[in-house]
Amino acid sequence: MQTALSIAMDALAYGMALFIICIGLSLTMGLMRVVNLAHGAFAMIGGYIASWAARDLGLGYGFAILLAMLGTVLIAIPLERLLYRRIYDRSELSQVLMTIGITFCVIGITNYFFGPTLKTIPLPAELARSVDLGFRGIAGHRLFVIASGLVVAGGLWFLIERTGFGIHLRAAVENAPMARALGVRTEIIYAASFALAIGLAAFGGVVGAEFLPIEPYYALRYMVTFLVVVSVGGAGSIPGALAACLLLGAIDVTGRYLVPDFGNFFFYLAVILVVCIFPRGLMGRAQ
Amino acid sequence: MPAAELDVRNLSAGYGQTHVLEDVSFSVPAGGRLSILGRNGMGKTTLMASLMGLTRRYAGSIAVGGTDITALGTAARARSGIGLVPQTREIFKGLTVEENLFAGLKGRPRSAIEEAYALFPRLRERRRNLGSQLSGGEQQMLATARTILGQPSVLLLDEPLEGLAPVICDMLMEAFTRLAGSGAMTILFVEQRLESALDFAEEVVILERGRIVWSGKPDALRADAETLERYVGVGGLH
Amino acid sequence: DTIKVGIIGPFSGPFALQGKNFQAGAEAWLAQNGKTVAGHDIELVYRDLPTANPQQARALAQELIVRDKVQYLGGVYFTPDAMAITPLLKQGNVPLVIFNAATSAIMTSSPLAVRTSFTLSQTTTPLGKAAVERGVKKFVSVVTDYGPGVDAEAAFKKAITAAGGEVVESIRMPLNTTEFSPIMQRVRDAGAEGVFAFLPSGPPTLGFVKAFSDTGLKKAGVKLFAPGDLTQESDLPALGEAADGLITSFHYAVSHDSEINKRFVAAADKAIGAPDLLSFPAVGAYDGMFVIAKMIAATGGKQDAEKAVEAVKGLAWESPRGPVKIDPETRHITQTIYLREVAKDAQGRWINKEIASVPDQKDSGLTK
Amino acid sequence: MSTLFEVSNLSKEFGGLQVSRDISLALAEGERLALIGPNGAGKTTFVNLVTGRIRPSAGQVRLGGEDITALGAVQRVRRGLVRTFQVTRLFPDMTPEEHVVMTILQRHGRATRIFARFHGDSAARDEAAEILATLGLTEVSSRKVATIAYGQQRLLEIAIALAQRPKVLLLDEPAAGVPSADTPRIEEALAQLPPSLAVLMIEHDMDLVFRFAKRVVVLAAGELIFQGLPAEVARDAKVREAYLGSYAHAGS
Amino acid sequence: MTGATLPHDTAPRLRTLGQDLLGLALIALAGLAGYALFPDNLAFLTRVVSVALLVLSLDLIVGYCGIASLGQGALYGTGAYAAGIACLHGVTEPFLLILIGAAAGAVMGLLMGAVMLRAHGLPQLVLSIAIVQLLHEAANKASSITGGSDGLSGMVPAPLFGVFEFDLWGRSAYFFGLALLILVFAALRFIVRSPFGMVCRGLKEDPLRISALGIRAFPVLLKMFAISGAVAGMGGALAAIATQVVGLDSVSFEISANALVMLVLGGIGHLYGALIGTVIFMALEHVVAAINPFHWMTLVGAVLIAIVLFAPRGLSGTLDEAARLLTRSRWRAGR
Ligand SMILES: Nc1ncnc2c1ncn2[C@@H]1O[C@H](COP(=O)(O)OP(=O)(O)OP(=O)(O)O)[C@@H](O)[C@H]1O
Ligand SMILES: Nc1ncnc2c1ncn2[C@@H]1O[C@H](COP(=O)(O)OP(=O)(O)OP(=O)(O)O)[C@@H](O)[C@H]1O
Ligand SMILES: [Mg+2]
Ligand SMILES: [Mg+2]
Repeated sequence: MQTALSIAMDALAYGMALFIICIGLSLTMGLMRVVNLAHGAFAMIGGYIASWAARDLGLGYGFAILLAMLGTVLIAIPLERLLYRRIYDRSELSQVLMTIGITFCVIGITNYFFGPTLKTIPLPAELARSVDLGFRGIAGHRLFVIASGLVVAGGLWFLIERTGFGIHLRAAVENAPMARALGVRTEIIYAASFALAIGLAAFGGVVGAEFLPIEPYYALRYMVTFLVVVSVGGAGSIPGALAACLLLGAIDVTGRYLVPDFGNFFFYLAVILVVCIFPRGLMGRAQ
Repeated sequence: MPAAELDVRNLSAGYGQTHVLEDVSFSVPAGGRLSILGRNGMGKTTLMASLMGLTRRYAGSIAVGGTDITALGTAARARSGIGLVPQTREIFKGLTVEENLFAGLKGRPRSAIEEAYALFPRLRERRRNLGSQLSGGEQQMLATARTILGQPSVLLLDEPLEGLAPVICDMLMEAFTRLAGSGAMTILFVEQRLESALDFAEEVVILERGRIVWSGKPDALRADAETLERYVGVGGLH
Repeated sequence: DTIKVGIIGPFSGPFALQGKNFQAGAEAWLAQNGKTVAGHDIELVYRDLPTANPQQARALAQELIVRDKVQYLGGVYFTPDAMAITPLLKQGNVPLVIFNAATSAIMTSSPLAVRTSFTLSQTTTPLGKAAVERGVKKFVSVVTDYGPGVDAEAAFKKAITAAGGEVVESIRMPLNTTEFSPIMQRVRDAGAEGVFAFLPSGPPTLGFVKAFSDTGLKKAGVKLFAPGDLTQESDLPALGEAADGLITSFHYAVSHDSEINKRFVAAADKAIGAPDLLSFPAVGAYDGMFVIAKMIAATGGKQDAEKAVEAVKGLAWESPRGPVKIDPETRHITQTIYLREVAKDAQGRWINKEIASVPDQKDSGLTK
Repeated sequence: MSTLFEVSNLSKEFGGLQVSRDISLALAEGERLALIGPNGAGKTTFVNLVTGRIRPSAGQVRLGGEDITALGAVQRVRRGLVRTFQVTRLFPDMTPEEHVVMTILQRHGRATRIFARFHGDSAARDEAAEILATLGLTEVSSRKVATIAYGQQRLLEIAIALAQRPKVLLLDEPAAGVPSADTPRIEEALAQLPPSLAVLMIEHDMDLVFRFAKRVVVLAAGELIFQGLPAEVARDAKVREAYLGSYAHAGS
Repeated sequence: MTGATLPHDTAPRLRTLGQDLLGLALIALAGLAGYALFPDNLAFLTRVVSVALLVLSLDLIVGYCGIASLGQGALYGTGAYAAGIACLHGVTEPFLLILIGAAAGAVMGLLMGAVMLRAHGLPQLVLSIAIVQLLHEAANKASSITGGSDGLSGMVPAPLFGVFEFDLWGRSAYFFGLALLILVFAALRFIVRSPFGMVCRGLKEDPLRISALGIRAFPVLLKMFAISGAVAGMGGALAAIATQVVGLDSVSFEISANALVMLVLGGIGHLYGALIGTVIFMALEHVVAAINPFHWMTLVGAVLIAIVLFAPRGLSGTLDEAARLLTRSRWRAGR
C-alpha cells in the first residue's frame, strides 16, 4: 500500500513534468497544424538560459524561469518570421523536414557554444528540501511541478475553448483563406499562439530539468517521447494531453517498478493498446 | 446614378498559370443589386474570389467606396467592407455553429449573433453542433449568416440558394432585397436559377469564358431570347 | 613521407563528448612527442560515427583504408562498429588500435586488433572485495540493459560471491530510462545494504545519482558502488553533492597523482579546450597513439600489420593511468584498477579521489 | 412491378435530435421517386442510413429480398446500392477520366489488380469517354479535378454513379450547383438509365423534381409527412407551409 | 481537341513506357558513374543503395497511400536480421539471403500494416514508432539470437556466382546492390501504375469515396504494406550481406526518421524522388561530416531548411518544375 502510494506520487510528478513540456507541442500540432519537431529544442534553450541565469548570474529560480521564457520567445520570434511562417500551410512532411533541420542547427550551435556537458539549474532551498507526506518524503520540487502542471492546464483550456482568441485560432487553422475572408488577421493569431507554445516549451524545459536533464542532445533524445505523448492524448486537446501524460507517466513508472527489465516493452505495448482503443487519441479533435 | 460603391477596372485574374478572367470591368452603385450569369465554369466564382483577393491577379484595379483596395490582402479587404459567401460554403467544420458565427463578427459584440438567429431560427436550434454535423442547407444558412454578421458594405453571394428549401429561398431573397434596399449593402449575386437572378437584379452581366459579353437591365435580357440562348443556354423563360 | 592514421569516433551527436576526448588524447600525444616518428610524419584523419552503426563503420573504415590509404586505424567507441571493421583488417593489412569499445569478444575477431582501453569485467571485478571489506554484503545490482551493462552485472556477481557477499536482486533497465525513483523503490523493498550500478556515462547518470539521494536511500545508509563510468569527470560538476562519497572502480582518474599524468592532463586540457570535459577516453587514445608510434617504429614505416602487432605484444610502459602492458595473448591492455571516492579537491572541484589500487588486472571477461 | 428496395421502421437520433422517425419506404424496379423536405429534415441522413455509412438505431433495409441491415457500406455498394454525395467527394489530384475508369474497373472486379496497367485498359477508357461525353465533361476529362469548376464536379459525381451500373441509385441533390442550363444534361443522363433501375432523388429544384419523379415523398423533422403523386404534393397544405412556400402558388 | 478521342491515341502510353526505360537507364548510368568516380568509396555507395531501397519502400506507404510512418526501420531491420541469422546458420547464397530478407520483411509488413491501419493521422504515426521501438527492444533482449547491442557478427556470405567475393573493396556488393535496386525500381514503377496503385492514390485522397465505389480499403493497404515490407527487407538483407554485421541501429527509430527525411527531401509520391533524396542526403552528410566531423550537423540542418524554403515540392518536384519550364513551348503546342 505504502509502496503503491509512493509510486503513484512519482508517477503523478513525472506525468505532470511531461505535460508541461508537451502541451505547447500539442497546441502547435493540434491547433496550428504544425508538426514542430523542434519543440524539444526550444525547451532545451529555455533550460540553458535558466541554467545560465541561475548558476552563472546567481538569479533566483523564479527569475530564471521568467528569463528563460522571455529569452526563448525572443529567440523564436525571428525564426517564426523567417521560417515557420512559410510552412504553416504546407504539408506535415515538409514541416517535419524543416523542423528537424532547425533541431539539428540548434543542437550543433549549443554544442559549439556551451559544450556537450550537462547543465543543471540549482533549485531554491524550499524546493530542494524534501517534504514529508507522512507515508514518504518527496522533493518539494516535485510538488511544485504538479502544481504548475494543474495551473497550466486550467489556464490553457480556458484560453482555447472559452475566448475569442481561441475561436479565431481554430478557425484560421482549419481554413485560413476563409478566416481571412471574414477579416480574421491570421498572421497575428499565428504569431501569438506560436509564442505561447514556445514560452510553454521553455517553462517545461526548466521545471522538467530534474527529470530530463539539460544537454545539447536533449532536443533529439526526447523527441519520440514528446511525439508519442502528444499524439496519444490527441493533438490539440488539453484534457487529452493531460490524460495521456498522467496515463503514460503512470505506466512508465509502474512498469519500471514491476518489470524494469521490460520497462520499454510495457510502455510501447501500452501505447499500441491505447491507440488501438482510441484511434483518434484519447480526446482527439474531430478533424 | 449615385457614386459607384464597387468599381472594377480591367480585372484579369486566375489560378497559378491558368488565366480565367480577362479584362473584366463594371461598377455598382451603393445599394445596387448586380446579378452575374454564365454557364458552368465561365468564371463567376473566380470573379467573386478575385474581389475578395483569393485568386491571383494579373492586371486591373478594384475600388470600394472610392478607395482603391487592389493592394490590400484578403483580411484587410474584408475589414474594408467586402464580404463573401463562397459557393462551397467553407464552414469551419471543427467549430460549433455559434463559434462559426463568432468568427464572422469582425470585433462586433457577441450579442450581435442574435441577429443571425433571428434570420435563421434553424441555426439557433443547432447552435451547439459542430459545423461538420450540419445538413447541406444548414451549412448554407450558416455561411450566409456568418458573412452578413460582419456588416459588409459590398456583399458577394455565390449561389447562396443552393440546396435550400423553396420557403427558405423566398425568405432569403426578401432579406437580401431588404438589405440592399436600405442602401446599407451593395450586392453581387450569382445564381443558377435564372428567374430568381433576374427578379432580384437591377443590373445583369453575363460572363462567357472569363469575359463580360453582355450587360444591361434584367427586362432587356428577358426580352433578348437570343442572348439567353447563346450565353445562358436557356430558350427564353416559361 | 607521411603515415596516415584514421581515427573513427563519435565526434558529434549524443556521445560527442567521448569523441572530443579521443581527439584530445591523440593530439596531446602528438603535442608532447612531435608529429614525426622515426622520421615519418604522422597525419590523423578523423571520421565521425555518432552512434553505433556497423554499416557506416564499415563504410568509413573501407574508405580510410582504400582511398585515404591510412596505415593504421584507431578509435572506435562502440562494440558493433569494431565488429564491422575487424574483418577488413587482414585484407587491408591495417592494424586496429581500439581506444574504447569494451566488449571482450572483439579481440578474438581479428589478430590485428589491439586495445588500450578497458573491459567492464576488468574494472568491475575489484569492487567485490572492496565492498565486502567495507562490510557491505547484501547487494542489488542495477545495470543498463545492453552489452556492457550485462558484462558488468556478470562480473560483479562473480566478484561479490567470490568475496563472500551476495546479489539478492539484479535489475536491468532500458538505455533510455530517465525516471529512476521506481528503481530506488525496488532497492528499498529488497532491503539491500548496497547498490551496484552501471550506467554509461552521460545525462542519465545525473538522474540516477540524484534519485539515489532524493529518495533517501543515501540517508538510510545504503552504499552505492559502481564502475567509474557513473562518475565520469565531465559529469561530476553536475552530479556534485549528490555523488559525494560515492565509491567507484576504474582504470583512470583525471586526478591521478603522477608526473606523467600531470603533463598529460596539461596537454590534453589544451587540446580539448575546456578542462572539465576531460575524462577516460582521452587516456585510451593517448596510449593508443603510443602503441601506434611503437608499431611505426617497429615496421620502419612499411605497411605490415602482422609485424606491427607482433612488435607491441607484451609491450609495457608507464601511462598517465599508471603502469600498463599489452597482454601478448589477448592483445588487450593489462593495467592497475583504482578504487576511487567522489570528493572535493583542494580547489573545491569534485574529483574521483583514488583510495586504493589493484595492480595488474587482465581482462577476465573471456574466461567466464 | 416487384419491390426491389425496402426500408422499414428506420430510426436514428443524434444526441437528443431525432433525425429519422420510424421511416418505412419501398422502391419498385424502375421506380422514379423524389424525396423532398425542409433543410435538416433528415434526407441525407436517410441516405447515409440505408447505404450503411451510419448505423440506424432501429429498422431494416432490404435489397432484392435480402436483408442488408447488417452489411457494411462496401458490401451494399457491391450489391448495387449506389449513392452520390450532396457535397462532392472526389480525388482532387485525379482527372475525371481516371475517376470513371477506376469505377468501371471496379465494376469488373479488376480495380485492385497489380499485374495490369491502369491506363492500358482501352475498353474501360472508351466507356469512360462515352459517359463523360453524355455529361458534357469531355472538355475537362483530363484535367485535375481540383481545377475544374464546382458545377463540373457535381456532374462528375453523377458520371461516377452511372459508371457503377447500380440497381438502386440514390441521388443527393444532383442538380445543386449545376446551372439551369446544364440540368437538362442530368435529366438526359437519367433518362438513359436502364428502365429496371430504381432511382431515389433528393432535390430542392422543384421543376426538376416534378419533371423527373413519378412519386414524391416528403420528409419533415425526420418523419414522412406525405407520399403521393407530384400533382398532389403541391396541393397539400402541410407540405406548402413546411416546404414549398411560394413555389406551390407559382406551380399550381 | 476532345477527350473522347483521347483514350484511343496510344501516344501517352508509349511516352510513359519511354520515360520508364529512360529512368532505368539513368539509374544504371548514375550507378556506373558512381563506380567510375568513387571506386574507393564502394562500401559507402553500397550503403546508399541499401538505404535507397528502404526509402523507396517508405515512399510506397507515405507517397502512394498517404500513411505517414516513422517505423519503416522495423521492416528494414527484420530483413537484415533474417538474412544475418540465416547466413550464420549456413544459408550463405546471396540471392537466397535477399529472398529471405524480402520474405521476412513482407511478413513483418503485414503485421505492421494490420496494427497501423487501425488508426489514422498522428496516432497512426505513433503506432509505427511504437512498433519499431518494440522490435528494437526485442532485438536487444534476444541477444542469444541477435547478438543484442553488440550486434550480430561473423557471417560470411558465399561469393556471388561462386566467384565474386564480398571483400574489402566491395565491388561485388556494390554491383549486386545496384542490379537489385534497378530490378526493384522497375517493378515498383509498374505496380504504382497498375489499377491497384491508382486505388492506393485514391485512398490517400478520399477513402470514403473509395468505399462508395465498393472497394474495401483494408486489404488494398495491407497488400501495399507487404510489398513495402519486401522491398525494405531486401534493403536490410543487402546491408547484412555487404557489412557482415547487423546492429540494433537497423531496427531503430533513427534510421526510420532518416528515411522519412530523405524521402521528403527527394519528394514523395514519385519513386525517383526517393532515390534522389537518398543520394543527395547521404552524400551531403558523408562529405560534410568528412570535412568537419565535429559540427557537420549544423550544416546539414541548414541545408534541410533551405530545401524546404526553396524547393517546396522536394528536389524531384523542383526538377519536374524545371523540366516543364524547359519543355513549356512544346507542351503548349501539344494542347
Ligand atoms: N483552383 C483552380 N485552378 C485552376 N483552374 C481553376 C481553378 N478553379 C476553377 N478553375 C477554372 O476556372 C474556370 C472558372 O471556374 P469558376 O468556378 O469561376 O466557374 P463558375 O462560373 O463559378 O462555374 P460554376 O457555375 O460551376 O460554379 C473553370 O474553367 C475552372 O476549370
Ligand atoms: N453527426 C451528426 N451529429 C448531430 N447532428 C447531426 C449529425 N448529422 C446530421 N445531423 C443533423 O441531422 C439533421 C438532418 O441532417 P440531414 O443532412 O439529413 O438534413 P437534410 O434533409 O439532408 O437537409 P438538407 O436538405 O439541408 O441537406 C440536421 O439538423 C443535422 O444538423
Ligand atoms: Mg461557381
Ligand atoms: Mg442533405
